[in-house]
Amino acid sequence: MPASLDIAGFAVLLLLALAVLAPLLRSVRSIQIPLAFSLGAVASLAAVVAGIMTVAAGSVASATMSVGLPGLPFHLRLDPLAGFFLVVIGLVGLFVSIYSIGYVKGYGGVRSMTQMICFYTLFLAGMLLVVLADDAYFFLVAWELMAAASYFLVMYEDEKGENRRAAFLYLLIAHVGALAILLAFGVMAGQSGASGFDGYTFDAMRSAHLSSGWAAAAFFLAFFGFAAKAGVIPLHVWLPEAHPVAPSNISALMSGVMLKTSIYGICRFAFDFIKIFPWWWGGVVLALGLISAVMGVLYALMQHDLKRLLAYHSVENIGIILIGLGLSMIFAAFHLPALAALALVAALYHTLNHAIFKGLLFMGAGAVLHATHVRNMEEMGGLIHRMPWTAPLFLVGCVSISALPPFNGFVSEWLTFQAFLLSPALPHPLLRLLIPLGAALLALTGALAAACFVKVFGVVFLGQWRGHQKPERIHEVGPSMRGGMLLAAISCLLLGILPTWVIGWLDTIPEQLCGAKLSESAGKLGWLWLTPIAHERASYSGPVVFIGILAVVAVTWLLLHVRATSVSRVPIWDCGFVKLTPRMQYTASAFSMPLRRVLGFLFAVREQVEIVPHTNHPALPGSLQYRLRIRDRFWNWLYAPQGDAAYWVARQVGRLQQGRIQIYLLYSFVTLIVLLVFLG
Amino acid sequence: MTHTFAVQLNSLLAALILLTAFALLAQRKILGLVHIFAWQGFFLALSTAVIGYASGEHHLYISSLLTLVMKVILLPYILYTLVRKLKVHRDIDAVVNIPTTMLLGIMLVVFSYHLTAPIRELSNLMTRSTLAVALATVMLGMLMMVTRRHAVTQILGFLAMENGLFFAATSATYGMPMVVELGVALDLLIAAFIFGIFFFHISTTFESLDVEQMAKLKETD
Amino acid sequence: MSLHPFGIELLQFVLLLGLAPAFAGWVKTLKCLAQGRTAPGILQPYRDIRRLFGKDIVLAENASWIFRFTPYLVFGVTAVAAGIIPLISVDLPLAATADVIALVMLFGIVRFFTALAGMDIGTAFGGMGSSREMMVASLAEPAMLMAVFTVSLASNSSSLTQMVAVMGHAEFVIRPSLAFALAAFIMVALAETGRIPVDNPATHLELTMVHEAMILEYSGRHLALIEWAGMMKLTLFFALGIAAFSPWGIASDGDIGALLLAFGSLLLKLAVGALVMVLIETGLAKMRLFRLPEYLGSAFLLATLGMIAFFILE
Amino acid sequence: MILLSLLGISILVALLLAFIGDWRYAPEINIGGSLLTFFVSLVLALQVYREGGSIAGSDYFFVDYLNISLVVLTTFVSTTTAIFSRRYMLVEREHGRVGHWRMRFYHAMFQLFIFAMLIALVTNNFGVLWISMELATLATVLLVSLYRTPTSIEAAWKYFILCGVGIAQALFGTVLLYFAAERVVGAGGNALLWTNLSQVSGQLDPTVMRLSFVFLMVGYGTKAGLVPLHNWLPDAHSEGPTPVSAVLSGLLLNIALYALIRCKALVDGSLGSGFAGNIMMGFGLLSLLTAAFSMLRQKDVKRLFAYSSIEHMGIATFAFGLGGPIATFGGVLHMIVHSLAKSATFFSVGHAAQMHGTQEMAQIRGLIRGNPAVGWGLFLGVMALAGMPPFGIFTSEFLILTATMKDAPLLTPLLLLGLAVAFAALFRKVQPMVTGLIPAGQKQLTAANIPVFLHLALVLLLGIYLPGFLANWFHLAVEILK
Repeated sequence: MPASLDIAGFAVLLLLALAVLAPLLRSVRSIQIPLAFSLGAVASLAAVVAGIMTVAAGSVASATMSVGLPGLPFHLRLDPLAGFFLVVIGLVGLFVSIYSIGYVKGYGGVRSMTQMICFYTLFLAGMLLVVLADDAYFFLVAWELMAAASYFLVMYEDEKGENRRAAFLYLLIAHVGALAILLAFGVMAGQSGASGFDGYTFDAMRSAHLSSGWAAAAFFLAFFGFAAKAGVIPLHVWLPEAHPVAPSNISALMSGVMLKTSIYGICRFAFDFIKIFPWWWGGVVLALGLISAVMGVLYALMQHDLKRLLAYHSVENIGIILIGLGLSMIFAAFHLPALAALALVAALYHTLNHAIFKGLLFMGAGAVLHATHVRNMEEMGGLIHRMPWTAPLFLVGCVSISALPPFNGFVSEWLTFQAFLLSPALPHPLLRLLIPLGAALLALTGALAAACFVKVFGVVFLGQWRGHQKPERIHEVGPSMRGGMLLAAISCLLLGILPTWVIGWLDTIPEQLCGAKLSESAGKLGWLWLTPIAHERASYSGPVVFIGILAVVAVTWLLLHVRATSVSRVPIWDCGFVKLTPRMQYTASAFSMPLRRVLGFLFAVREQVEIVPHTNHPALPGSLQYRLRIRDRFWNWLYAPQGDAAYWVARQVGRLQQGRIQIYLLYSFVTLIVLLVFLG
Repeated sequence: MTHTFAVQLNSLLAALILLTAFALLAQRKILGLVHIFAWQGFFLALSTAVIGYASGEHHLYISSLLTLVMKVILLPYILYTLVRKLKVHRDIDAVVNIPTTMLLGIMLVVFSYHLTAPIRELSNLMTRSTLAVALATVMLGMLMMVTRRHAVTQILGFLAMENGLFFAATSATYGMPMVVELGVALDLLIAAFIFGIFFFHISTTFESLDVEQMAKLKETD
Repeated sequence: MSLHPFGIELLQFVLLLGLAPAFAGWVKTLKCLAQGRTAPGILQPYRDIRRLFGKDIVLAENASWIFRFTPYLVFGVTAVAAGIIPLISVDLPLAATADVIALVMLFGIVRFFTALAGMDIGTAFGGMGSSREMMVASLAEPAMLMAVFTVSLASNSSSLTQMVAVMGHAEFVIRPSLAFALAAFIMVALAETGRIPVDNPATHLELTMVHEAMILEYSGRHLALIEWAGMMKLTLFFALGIAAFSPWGIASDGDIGALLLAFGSLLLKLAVGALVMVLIETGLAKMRLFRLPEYLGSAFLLATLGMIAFFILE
Repeated sequence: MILLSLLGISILVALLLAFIGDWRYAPEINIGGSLLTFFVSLVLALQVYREGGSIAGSDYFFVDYLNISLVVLTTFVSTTTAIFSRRYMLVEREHGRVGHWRMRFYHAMFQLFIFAMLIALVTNNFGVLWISMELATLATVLLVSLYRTPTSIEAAWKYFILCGVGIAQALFGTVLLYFAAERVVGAGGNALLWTNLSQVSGQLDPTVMRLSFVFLMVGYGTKAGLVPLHNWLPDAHSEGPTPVSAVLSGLLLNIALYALIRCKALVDGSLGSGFAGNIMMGFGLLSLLTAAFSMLRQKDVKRLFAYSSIEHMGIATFAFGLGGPIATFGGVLHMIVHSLAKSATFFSVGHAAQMHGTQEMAQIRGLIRGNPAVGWGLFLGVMALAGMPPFGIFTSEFLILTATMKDAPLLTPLLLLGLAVAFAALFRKVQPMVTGLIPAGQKQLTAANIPVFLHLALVLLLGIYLPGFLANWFHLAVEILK
C-alpha cells in the first residue's frame, strides 16, 4: 500500500503534467475536455484518499525534493492538518472536475480550451501544494501559483471590462497579502536562531522561540496576508468582484476551496508554529470573524446578482470559520485544551462543509447561468419547472448554508454555538460577558442567511419567469454537471447526518494541535448521538432528525392519500384584477426591502423613484422608474483614499522630473554635496 | 629650477586655473568662454609639466603634452569651428545671475578646502595643497553646468570639470597610471566627436542651442 | 407501575397531536371572552381540520413540488419537535436528538419552507409574507439565543431534559437572570408563533398579514396540515417555555402516577399561559412592521440583561 | 588567450560591421559575433569553474566567480538581443525610421557597446573600469538618438550630459582611491588593481576611502539610475530603438552596479563599518519608492519599464547595502534575473509598439488575441518583473525581504510599500494592453519569439531550480563580496 504522501504527490504530478500537456491535447479536440477533466477528477480523488488516510492514521510524513533554492530544497510534509485540507480541496476538486466536463463545453469554439485546462489544473495543483509545502519558499511559490492561476481564470472572459477590473483588484490584494505572509516568514526565520537557509523550513519555525512582540508581529502579518486571501472584512472587496465574473466552475473552486487555504495558513501559524500566544490574538480573530459574518451576510442580502450574492456569503462563512478559530485560540490561551479542541473542530468542520455546499451552490449558479445566460436574479424565476434536477440540488445547498438540520451547515454551526455556550468556563470575567454577545451575532447571521436563501431560491427557481427571452428555450443541464452537483448534495446530507464519524475521523488534528481529543466525549453514546462535551450538556442526532422527519412525512402522505381527492389546477388567483403578469411578482430587491430599511445605515444605499406622468392624463402616473444602488462602504472608507493617496504621491514624485536638464544636474550636485557634508 | 620654486610656480598655476574657472562663470560671450577654456588647459599643461619636472615623474610630460594637444588646441578648435558654423554669437542667458553664481562659487572653494583637509594631512607630496583647487575646479565646472542654459556652455562646464579632475590626479598622486590617462584622453576625444554631432542635431532640430527647449520629456503635467 | 420510555415518547406524541387543536380552541375561546364576543367552542379547530381534510385541493397552475411538499414537511418537523420537548416526563429516548439550539433550528426549517412555498405561486402576497416573515425571524433569532443562553447558564446545559431535571429539582429561588430571560422569551415566542403584536393570525388584510400571506394559496388537506402544525407549534412553544422556566411537576421517569400528575400540571400551566397570552394580545395592538426592530431589540436587550445579571448577581 | 579572444571578437566584429556597412547579412554577422563571444565566455566560465577561483590574465584582466557570471549574462543577453534586433530593425527599416547609414552605425555601435561592457567586467584596474564605463555610455549615446526625433535628441543629450557629469565624479573618486592605495601598494599601475587592493583593503586610509566612496557612489550611482540621479534613465531607455533599450536596461545598469559593489567591498574592508552599506540602502530604498510611484502615472510603455529598471536597481542596491550572505546572494541573483526578465519584456514591448505604431499604452490593446506569443511574452515578463513566483525575481526578492526582516526590520514596511505599488502599477498598465479585443489598426508581424521565451524559461528555472554548480557559483561570488 503506497504511503499517503506518495498518493498526494501523484495527484500533484498528474495535475502539473496535465497543465504542461494541455497544449498537446489540442489536436484531439473531441476528447480534450472529457479527458483532461476526468484526469483532474482522478487527481482530486487521489488527494482525497491521501488526506483521509493521513488524518485517520494521524501520521506525519515528510520528504524533500531535489529542486528549490540552494540550501533550501522544496520540503514536503503531510500531517493530519494538511491531510484534512487535502480532503477539502480534493472533494470539491472532484465534484467540480466532473461538473466542468459539461460546463466547459459551453465555451467550446469561442475560447481557448487549452488555457482553461492549463490554468484549471495549475490552480488545483497550486492549492494542493500550499498545504503540502513545508518550507517558507515553497509555500509562497505554491501560494502565488494558486493566485496567478486563479487570476488568469478570473480573466478568462477578458474582453469584459468587469473581469479585467476584478482580476486586477484580486491579484493586487492577493499579492500584498502574499508579501505580508512573506514578511511573517521573515520574522519567524529571522528570530528562529537558525543560520542561513535553515531558518526557512517549517521545522525551524516550529522549534523557534520568539519573544512575544516578534511572535505577535509574525502572527498578525501572516493573519493579514491570509485574511486578504480569505476575504475577511475589510479586506474582502476583491471577492464579490472576482468570484462572480469567473467561470462558475472556477468560482466554485475559489469560493469553496481557495479561501480555505488561508484558514489552513492561520491554523498552521497559530497552532503549529507559535503554539503559545495571549488570548487577545484569538479575540482579534473572533472579532474580525464576527464582523465578517454579519456584514458578509448583510451585503449578500442586498445583492441581486446571483454569483455576487454567493460571493458575499463566502465572506460570511469565512467569518463563521474564524469565529471557531478565534474561540479555539482563546480557549487554548487559557489552557482549556478540550474546549479548544471543540472550537477547532467546529471551525474545521465548517471549513469542510462550506467548501462543499458553496461548491454546490456555485455549480448550481453555473448551471442556471449556463441555461439562462443571465446572472441578474431579477430576470429569472420559475426555473424549477425547467430545470427539475438543478432546482432540488440547489435547494440542498440553500438549506445547508442556512444552517438548517439535518444538513451539514447546521452541524458545524451548532458546534460553534456549543463552543460559545462553554465560554463561561473562561477565567476572564470580561470575556465571559462579551463572548455570548458573539453567539447572538452568530444567530443573527444564521437567520439572515436563511432569509437570503429564501430569497435566492424563491426568486430564481420559484414563481414565474421574469426574463425577456422565452422561458421555453431554457433547458436542464447535461449529465456531468448534474453528476457533479448530485455528488456534492449527497455529501452535504451525509456530513449532516453522520457528524460523529467525521469528528472521530478528524480527531487526530485537535489531538496534535490542541492536545485534546474530542471523539471520546463526542461519540460516547455511539455513532447516533453527537455529544461534543458530555451528553448532559448538549446533544444532537442527525440520523434521528432525518429519519424522523422522513418517517412522519411518509406516514402522513400515505394516510392522506388513502382516499383519492381531486387536485384541480387553476390559473393563479388574481384577486379579481385582470392581467396579472409575472412582473408583478415580488423581486429580489423587494424581498430584501424590509431588512434594507432596518439595517440600511450599514450600506451606502441610494434609492430613486421617478414618476413619469401619463401622456394623456398628466394627473395619472404613466410609468414609474425605480433605481437602487447599494455600495460597499468599505470601498469609500478604505480603498478609494488609498488609491487617491498613491496617485497624489505619484504626482508629487513626478515633480522631481521637470524635464529641465539644469534641475537634474542640480540634483546630482546637491546629492554630492549633501553626502559630503553629512557623511564624507 | 629648484624644488621650492617649482612648488611656488605650481601654486601660482593652480591659482590661475582657479581664476580661469571663475572667469568661465563670469563670461557671457561664447567665444570668450572658449578662449578662457583654452587658457585653463594651457595652465594645466604647464602645471603638469612643472610637477613632472620637479618630482621626476617623467610620464607626466606625456600627460602634459596630451593636455596641450587636447585641451588647448584640439577641443578649443573644434568648439570654435562649431560656434562659427552654427552662428551662435549671442550672449548666453544664465539661470542664476552672475554675482550670485560667483558667491556660490566662493562657497564651493571654501567647501573644497574643508573637504580636502584630511588628505592634505596624509599626503607628503609637494602638490598636496593644490588638491583643494582641483576639487574646486570640478565643482565650479558643475556649477557652471547647472546655471547655464546653452548647450555649448554645458559642454564647456563639463570639460572644465574634466580639467579639474586631471589636475586632481596630478596634484594628489602625480597623475594616474599611464593606461588610465590614455584611456581618459581617448574617451574625451570620442566625447568631443559626439558633442560635435549633437550640436548639429540640436541646432537643426530645435533651431537654437538653448537647452531649455529640451524639456519635453518630463513627468509633470 | 411504570411506562417504558418509548411508551412515554409515543404518549407524548399522541398527546401533542391531540391536544394542540384543543389548546388553540382554548386560546380562541379566551380571546372571544376577553373581547366580549361569542366563542365558537374549544373544539372548533378539530371541526375546521376535519372539514379541510375532506375538501378537494385547488392548486395554481404553476405550483411546483415545493408547494405541495411543504405542508407535509412542516407537519413532519413539528411532529419530530413534539418528540423532543419534555411535556410530561424527562425520560424521553428521543430527547437527546436535539438541544434547545437545534430545536430552534428545527423550527427554522418550517419557516424556511413555508416562506419558499409563499413564493412558489408568484403572487405579490406570497412574496410579501415571506419577506416579512424572514425579517422578523432574523431579528428574533439573536434574542431567542440570548434567552436560551441565559437559561443554559443557570442549568449548565442546553439540553432540555437536563434543564428540566436541574431546574425542577432545585429549590425555588428568585433568579433575576431567569426573570429577564423569561420576559425576553415571551416576547420572542410571540414573534415566532405569529401572534399580536407581531402578526395577527386572524387577519386577511394585506397590509398586516405576515404568516397568513404566505399560506394564502393553500387549500384542502395542505391547509389542514399547515393549520394543525401551526397549532402544534404554538403548544410546543408554551411547552418549551414551561420546560425552561417552570419545569416543576414534570416527571423524571415513567411512573404512571407521576405522569398523571405531570399531565395535570401541564394542563394547568397551559391554561394559565394561554390566559397571559390572551391578555397581552387583547391589550396590545399589532405593531407596524418597521416598529418591530425596536420590539425585538428590547427582547434582545432583556435577554442580554439576564445574562449579565447571571454573571454579576449570581 | 581566451580572455583576449573574448574581448577581441566583439571589437573586431564592431570594426567589420563598421567597414562592410549595411550589407544584407550584417544582422547575421552581428548575431554570429555575439554568439561567438557567448561561447568563448562559456569556455572561460568553465575554466574558472575548473580551476576554482580567479584567473588573472596579466595585470590588466582578471576573472572570478562574480564577474564571470555577469560576463556570461552579458554575452548571452547581447546574443539574444542581436537575434531580436534582426527582425525588429527589419520592420523599423520598412517603416522608414532608419536608413542605410544609420543601420551601419547601429550594428557597429552595438558591438562596441558589448566590448566596452566586457572590458568593464573583466578589467582588473579601477581606472580602466572607469574608462570602459564611459566608453559604454558614449557608444550608446548616439544609439539613443538614432531616430533623430526631437525627443530622442533631447533624451540622448540628457543621457550624455548627466552620465558624463556623474561619471566625472566617479573619476574623482577613483583618483582618491588611487591616492589611498598608492600609500599602501606604492605608485604605478599596480595601485589600482582589484587583485591587489582586495588584499590590502584593511590598510587603506578610512578618511580618504569615505570621501572616495561618496564620489564613486554618486558617479556610478548615476549610471545605475539611482534616485535622485536617475532622471536621464527613463528618457534614454524609452527613446532609443528597443534592442538598445533592452541592453541598456538589462546590462549597462548591471555593470554600473557591479562597479559600485566592487568599490563597496574595498570601502567595507577599509572602514569595517556599515558606512557604504547604509548609503547604498538609502539610495536603494529611495529609488525603489520613487520609481514605484512614478510608474503609476506612465503613459509610454517603454518609460514604464525604464522606471521598473530603476525600481529593480534600487532593490539590488539595497540588498548589497544590507550585506550578509543571504541578502548579497539575493542581490546577485536579482541582477541576473532582472536582466533576463527586463530584456525579454523589452523585446515583447518592441513588437507590441510596432504592431500599433505607437509606444503609448492607451493605444496598445488586445495583444494576446492579436499575437499570442507577443501578448503572453509581455504578460509573463511582467509577472516575472512584478515578483510573482515561480519566476526568479520572486526568489531574489524573497531572500532580500526575509534578510531585511532579520537585519533591519524597520525598513521592511518601506520595501513592502515600494514592491506593492510597483506591482499595482505594472499590472494596472499592462493588463489592459495584453487582454481584451483587438483594436482597429493593429498590424500583424512576425515576431522574434525565441529570445523572449528563452529568457523567460531561464528566469523560471532560476526561480524553482538552481542547479548545484550554479548555486555553488553564486555562493562563491558572495564570498568575494564579503
